Amino acid sequence: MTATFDIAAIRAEFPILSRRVHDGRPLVYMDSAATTMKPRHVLDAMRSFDEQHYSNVHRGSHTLAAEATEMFEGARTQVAAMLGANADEIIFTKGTTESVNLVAATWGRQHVQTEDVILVSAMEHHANIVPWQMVAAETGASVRPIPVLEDGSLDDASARQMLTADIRILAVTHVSNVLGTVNNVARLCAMARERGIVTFVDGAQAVQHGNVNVRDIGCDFYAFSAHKLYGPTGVGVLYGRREMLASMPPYQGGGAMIDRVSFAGTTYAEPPMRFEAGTPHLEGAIGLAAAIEWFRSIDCDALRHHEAELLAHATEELSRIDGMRIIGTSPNKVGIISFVVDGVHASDIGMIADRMGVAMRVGHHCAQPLMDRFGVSSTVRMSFGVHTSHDDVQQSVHAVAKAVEMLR
Amino acid sequence: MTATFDIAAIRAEFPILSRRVHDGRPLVYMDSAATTMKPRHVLDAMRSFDEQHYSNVHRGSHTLAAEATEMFEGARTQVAAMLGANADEIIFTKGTTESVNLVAATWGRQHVQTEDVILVSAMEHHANIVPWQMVAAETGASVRPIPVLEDGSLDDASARQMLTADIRILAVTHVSNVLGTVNNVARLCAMARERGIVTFVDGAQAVQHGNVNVRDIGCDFYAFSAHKLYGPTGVGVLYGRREMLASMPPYQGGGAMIDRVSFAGTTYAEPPMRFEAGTPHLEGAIGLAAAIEWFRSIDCDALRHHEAELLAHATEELSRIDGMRIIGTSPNKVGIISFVVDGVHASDIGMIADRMGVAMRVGHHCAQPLMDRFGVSSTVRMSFGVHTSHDDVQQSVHAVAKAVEMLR
Amino acid sequence: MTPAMTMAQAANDLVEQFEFLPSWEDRYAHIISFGKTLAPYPEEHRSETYKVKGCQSQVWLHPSVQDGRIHFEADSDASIVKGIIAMLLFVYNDRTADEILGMKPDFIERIGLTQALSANRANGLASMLKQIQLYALALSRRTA
Amino acid sequence: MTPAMTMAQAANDLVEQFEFLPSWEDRYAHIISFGKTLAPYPEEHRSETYKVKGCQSQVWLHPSVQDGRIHFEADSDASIVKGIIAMLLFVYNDRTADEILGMKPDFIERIGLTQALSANRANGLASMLKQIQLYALALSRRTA
Ligand SMILES: Cc1ncc(COP(=O)(O)O)c(C=O)c1O
Ligand SMILES: Cc1ncc(COP(=O)(O)O)c(C=O)c1O
Repeated sequence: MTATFDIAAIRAEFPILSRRVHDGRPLVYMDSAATTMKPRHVLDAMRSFDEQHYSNVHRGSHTLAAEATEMFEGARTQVAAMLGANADEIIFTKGTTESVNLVAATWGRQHVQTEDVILVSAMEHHANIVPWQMVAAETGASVRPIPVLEDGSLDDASARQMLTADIRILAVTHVSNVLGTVNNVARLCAMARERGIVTFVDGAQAVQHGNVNVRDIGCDFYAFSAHKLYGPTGVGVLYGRREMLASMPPYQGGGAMIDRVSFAGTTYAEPPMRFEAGTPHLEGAIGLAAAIEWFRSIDCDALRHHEAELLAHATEELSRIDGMRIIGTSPNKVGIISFVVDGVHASDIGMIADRMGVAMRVGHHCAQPLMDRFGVSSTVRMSFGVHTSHDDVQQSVHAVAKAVEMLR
Repeated sequence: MTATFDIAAIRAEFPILSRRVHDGRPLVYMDSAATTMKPRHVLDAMRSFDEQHYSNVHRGSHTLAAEATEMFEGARTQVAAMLGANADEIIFTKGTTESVNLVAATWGRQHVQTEDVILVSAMEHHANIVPWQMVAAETGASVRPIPVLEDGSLDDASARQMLTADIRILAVTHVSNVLGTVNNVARLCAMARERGIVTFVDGAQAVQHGNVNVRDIGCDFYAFSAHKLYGPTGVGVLYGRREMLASMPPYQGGGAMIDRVSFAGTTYAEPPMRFEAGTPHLEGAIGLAAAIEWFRSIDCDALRHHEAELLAHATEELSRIDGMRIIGTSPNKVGIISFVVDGVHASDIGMIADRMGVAMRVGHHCAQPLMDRFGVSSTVRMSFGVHTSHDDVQQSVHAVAKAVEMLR
Repeated sequence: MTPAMTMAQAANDLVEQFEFLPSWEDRYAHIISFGKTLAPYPEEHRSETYKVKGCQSQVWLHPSVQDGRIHFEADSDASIVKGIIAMLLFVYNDRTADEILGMKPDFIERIGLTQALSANRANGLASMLKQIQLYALALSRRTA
Repeated sequence: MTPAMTMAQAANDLVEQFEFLPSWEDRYAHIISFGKTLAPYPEEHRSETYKVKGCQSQVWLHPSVQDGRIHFEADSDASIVKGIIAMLLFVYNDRTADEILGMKPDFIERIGLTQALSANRANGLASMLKQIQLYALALSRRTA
């Protein structure tokens, strides 16, 4: 694995791309924003862990327990290195959703008070809205969204105005899962920090598009899911700045997160263990580490360049379709294209494209407030992965055009 | 896979049993109570899911999304069938620990009040203590343990006395992870029900030893982890009686658990979805379904018989060692043996046994109150899996004897 | 209004219609055109009450009893889904509750619908069928 | 008290001692007997403050400075772990902070300790070494 970008070679690493769907058509997978496929390197790493080194971790006195612990903690170090953080600032969670919930239920319930405002954006995924609404409902705070401009970029002027002293935390997405917009989270976090506001960045859609460094961003918390970075489901990450984690109460109670348990009183372990109750998702952490290792072997600049080309290609071709409305045309966006077509239901396009072998996602993409903002109930979403080729784009656009033709 | 019990054939299904440790010694894995190894059937099922049908689930309009959804919901049906429950009573969690936390944080925070008592037992795993202590700390309730008798069985007389009107919930383990004791949870739940007390049963150590039926037990909640039933880590189950789940508020917020999200107000989905925020652990659910399928192919009576023989064999041989004290000698116990040896530290035994290829666990086993009860700080624990042979027992006992000899 | 064909006949008829359409494009076009045969859906029934849950697009299904037979009106904002519900009603509409509950819906597979529209959770075929059967069950209980 | 050997010499000496012990039983026995050479641990230091975290058994390590050198007293309730800490002290005891911080602990691997005692997280070897280095670091800062 050397740092190159050879699309044919990359495709060959994904067993599922050999999958055929209707009438033997090869799968055109354009749904990487929902979840990414696993390269053989990741599948093999998990399998070999299970076949050679599997055991429960921590406090084990036998060889496999030591090996598994070393691999598991090695995965934590790997994640820390990827994010530019320290290993003890990395908490393994179930995924981005749990990462947000963890912060909302611990830091949030500890610090958010009546009259406080939790500032999010109008382009958030439900995962970065609902947990804050829950803590707001409990504490009497409110959740307020920064508006989104017509081209799908964040309204910076409003953001600046809205970052006032009654804001307790700014929770904003790094990249929108619908619009593809890349937010300037470093600038937002700097503004927030100046005003003493804590920051949470949802990186679920950011990590698979290149380098992320939490020190450069300057956030207090950062979250992502392994299954959107070519790793397995059921495991994700919460980065928390050391000082933040140190002062937070535990989230879930159970084994591994304790110092000492008795019916007279229980004391808790230091971070990150304090936040990892129970047997962790071991294969998940190993798989994530393998995914990071694999992803880092890809030339990041070349990938970004390739993705920009695909995006331009797809945008141009789709725009030729009569009645096409692309939602999200920010100059700074990743390979995600949401669209609707006048007079044609998104679900019809999705079904006909599927029949032609093209897998796109249709729906509200867990971003109903954003759908409301753009006056639609759902969109078709085409999203690229590292394995996406120009031929994939061609076939997808063709499928959309054909669907529109059949449906009008 | 037909229902038989052929130990050699079973062993051949576990790739990790070919693993060799120090000086090429074959691994003798006696730590199945910590986590179980995965048979090839489970590994293959997960791999083929990843290579053939992988996709994110729910609301997907393409073929893979439909296949993955069908397999994921099929896994839920499989779990329900195994427990004698309905599919909509099955919630996928991260594991037993999260299952307890979910109930404590939703039902618990909704119903537990000052002066209330949460009744547990003195043999609980920390996972079934700490979440209750956390809800007690918040509400002003207290957590009270039913005592354990000298032989490691639950003090039934005390249990009967303690089940009074101020008890809000009885949370008790089905099988002790230290003592091996099988509690008569059906009787306890019947007593609780008569007094209108809600019941939670921790089944983490029960499911791998034979049939469990939640209707026969008559509990309101039942929890277990896939990784102790020959399935993967990061996934577990919470069974909740339909009426209980229907009235419970959500736990974590995010995608999939909502009905409709807006900044004006959010409404939630019905159970089980209400309790499954975010992308679920898909490979985990598929792996668990495969594990259940595989486990059910084993003749359950034959397994129980085999396990009882191993237990008798090991107990008899260990007892010959001078200074041996087995903790947990209830007549009704599974294949778990905890012990200490006079004048020899448990950790020393564990290390020397490891050097001889025998993997046992040493420590407090996340049951410090139970350690306190028996006046020890840790024990050596030997626990059997479906693949455990009399030869494994022989080698383990030999390793313990040798360790004691070297250490005295 | 009693239908001219029995349910079985209607189902067979449907299967035959599709047998003559070898290409998937023609089959999909036929499904879509089926949707266009639906009578206009009464606006007063376009409410949450009559929405079928579990479909990606919006589907409304309104039952009424006429001479002991269940009459359904239906609509969807998506063309293929509207076609599917129309095909279901082609077989299920204006039948007695007993007929509906006694019908094995294997014609769906015989049409090749489940394969053709593989993402059946998304198009909500199962949900629509279940809703038709639930209404039939409720109405049969009411009359029983 | 200045040790007779340099740290490097002590480490080499240790490696040599183990080279003559080909069977694992002998090596373990040697480790255990090492533990018996430790001076009795002062009861007043048997407190939480001096406990080394991250070991399965209890390990106490108490530092003091004598003539610019760091003197450690140590104990464990488990024999093998006690042997390990004794071996570490054989190399590390009564050294200056600079010596301690400058020492590459590769002798542990040369002894074959990491393999022999593979479950090194459980026996806390890494934690003990880290604690020794932390004390040295703290004391070197105090004198600087
Ligand atoms: C009795 C019991 N309860 C709960 C647990 C916690 O399970 P998990 O770590 O999978 O959440 C365990 C396993 O360690 C256990 O043995
Ligand atoms: C921007 C964003 N945030 C959060 C999530 C939730 O991630 P998960 O479902 O893995 O918890 C997603 C993925 O769906 C997402 O795209």
